Amino acid sequence: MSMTDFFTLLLLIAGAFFYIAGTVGLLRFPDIYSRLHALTKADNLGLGLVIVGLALQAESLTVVFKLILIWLLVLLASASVAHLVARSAQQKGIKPWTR
Amino acid sequence: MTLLQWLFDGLLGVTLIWLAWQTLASADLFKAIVLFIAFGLLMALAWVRLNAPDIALAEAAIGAGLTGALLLVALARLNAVAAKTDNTESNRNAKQRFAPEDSVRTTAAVNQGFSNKQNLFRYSLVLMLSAVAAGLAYAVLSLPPEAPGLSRNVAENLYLSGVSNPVTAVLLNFRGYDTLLEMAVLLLALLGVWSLRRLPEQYDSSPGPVLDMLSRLLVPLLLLVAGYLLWVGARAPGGAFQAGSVLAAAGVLLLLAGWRLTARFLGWPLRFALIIGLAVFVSVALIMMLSGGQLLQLPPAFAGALILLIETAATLSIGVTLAALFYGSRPQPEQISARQTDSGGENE
Amino acid sequence: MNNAYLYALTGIALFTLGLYALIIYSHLLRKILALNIMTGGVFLQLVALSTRARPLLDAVPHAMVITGIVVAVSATALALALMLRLRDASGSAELIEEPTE
Amino acid sequence: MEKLYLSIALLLLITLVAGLWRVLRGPTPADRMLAAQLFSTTAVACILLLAQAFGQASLRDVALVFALLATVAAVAFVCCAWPGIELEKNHVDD
Repeated sequence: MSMTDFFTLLLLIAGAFFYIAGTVGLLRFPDIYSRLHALTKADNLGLGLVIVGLALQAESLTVVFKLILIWLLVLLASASVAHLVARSAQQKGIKPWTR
Repeated sequence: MTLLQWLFDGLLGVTLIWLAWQTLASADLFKAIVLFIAFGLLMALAWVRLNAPDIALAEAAIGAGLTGALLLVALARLNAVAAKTDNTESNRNAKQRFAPEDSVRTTAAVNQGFSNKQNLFRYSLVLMLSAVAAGLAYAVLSLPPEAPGLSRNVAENLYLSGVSNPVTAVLLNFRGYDTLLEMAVLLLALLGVWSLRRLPEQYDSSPGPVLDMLSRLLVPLLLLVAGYLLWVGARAPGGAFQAGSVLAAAGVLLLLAGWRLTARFLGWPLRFALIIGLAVFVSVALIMMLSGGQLLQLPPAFAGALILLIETAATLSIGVTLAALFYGSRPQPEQISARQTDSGGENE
Repeated sequence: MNNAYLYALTGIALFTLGLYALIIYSHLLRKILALNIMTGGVFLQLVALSTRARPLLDAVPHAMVITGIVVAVSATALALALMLRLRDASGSAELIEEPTE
Repeated sequence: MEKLYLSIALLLLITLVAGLWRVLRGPTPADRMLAAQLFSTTAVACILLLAQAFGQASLRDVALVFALLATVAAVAFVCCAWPGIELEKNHVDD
């Protein structure tokens, strides 16, 4: 196994870990606002790590650019959707969870 | 390797069936629609696993995006009408017919009254459908393991088609009839929707700065990707349908963000965009027939260029038609329609 | 590639489930969802069985399914519009059986 | 390496299926929609891994379309579907 393969392995496993963390957050967090963290933080970090891991294996620079473009698009999409959902949830009168 | 593939496919298949069951059995319609969106997403994964990237592209654009948006808006309209007509004529009529309960409880009452008959019906239905499923499964499993299908014919004649992606070759050259009639079906569906009475508009009038920004950022990208898919369709997965659905997604996003077409574009420009795909397709077919060939027969020398021409027009028409279908009723000058025609035009 | 049979059987299950729901439920939105799931099952079946054509990819079923997906979405849009119109006209989006007695 | 890609893809599919529980459970419509939005992020990673595992470059276009269209249903939800839906009283999970 070459050095690049090893780094890919590490990055993919780290990415999968963040995906699992995001899903656990989605399942375990108490209200909509805290569940948004799972969408905006954990999963996008997971996707970013997976994409860096795959970019190491990419055959050309174009593929690297395409992968990065995909990541940026997902970041944009989930950040905006998280904001929109949180905003309308607040307008709808859902109170944030307090202990 | 193979074990992993089996696990992946098995999990995907079981989840698809389970999701379908949950979608159909859930009491809450909104939940059913969200589950259906997830179902579309997993279908796209299944197409990826079945080595059908062309279909995966179409499903990703339509199944996971457009159908979900369509269903959500329809549900919102249904609920809005329910809230509005609570004390009006139509509901009173309904109440008279099913007095004294409302329609939902009436169903329950009917169900109770006929419970024995109903149960018998249900059981016999389950029995019959199990027989159908078992018969189908038997038929599938007893098929010969290898079937050449038409793949050899397609591969042998691919060089005549002007493109190197076999799916595009089939869609626009070998079986052009299907695509031609399919464009006509799209237009017919739109005519059907337009001939119904206008529905009240159901969009939030204040989309807010983030949605506005999002539409400004995403729509140019969507147009770019639509153009890319159209161009790449000649030799790799992509083509008019995929590009058209991405274009339609751009239109839907603009509609949702509150963009409307000015009256200037509502007359001929909108109709032109709707009809151009079919018109170009039919005129190319007729010209080929008049110049000595058969209907829809493309000469190999110009086939590539003609396919690109037809596909460009078809992309525009499919995109605008799907966006108009999403909008629902026929756009009126004083209020409505997509900024589709002018934004879609940039794609060419 | 026996996985093709797995997807084909999934397609049959989806078709049957959709057909069952189409007959049983009275709400039209559910019927539309059921029809969409049925079409999904049919498409899955068609493509899964076409992957038996080794080593070449059989492009004809793929093209048919792409056409079918676009037709299905336009039919869904028309059906939803008709459902809303029916709701306006009759006050209910359900098909209610009149008691026969 | 294919084994690695496939096993990570399988793992992601498992997290996706686990996330379905949130769609079923709710309790607010926003929770369900959010979970569906999360699925598309997972599906993008899954498709990219499969693209690498089977060496099919065209699958990256599928991931690109997924990433672009992930927003449409969610935006439709925020703009129109959300106002029409009755909010359940109990929106906090214990």
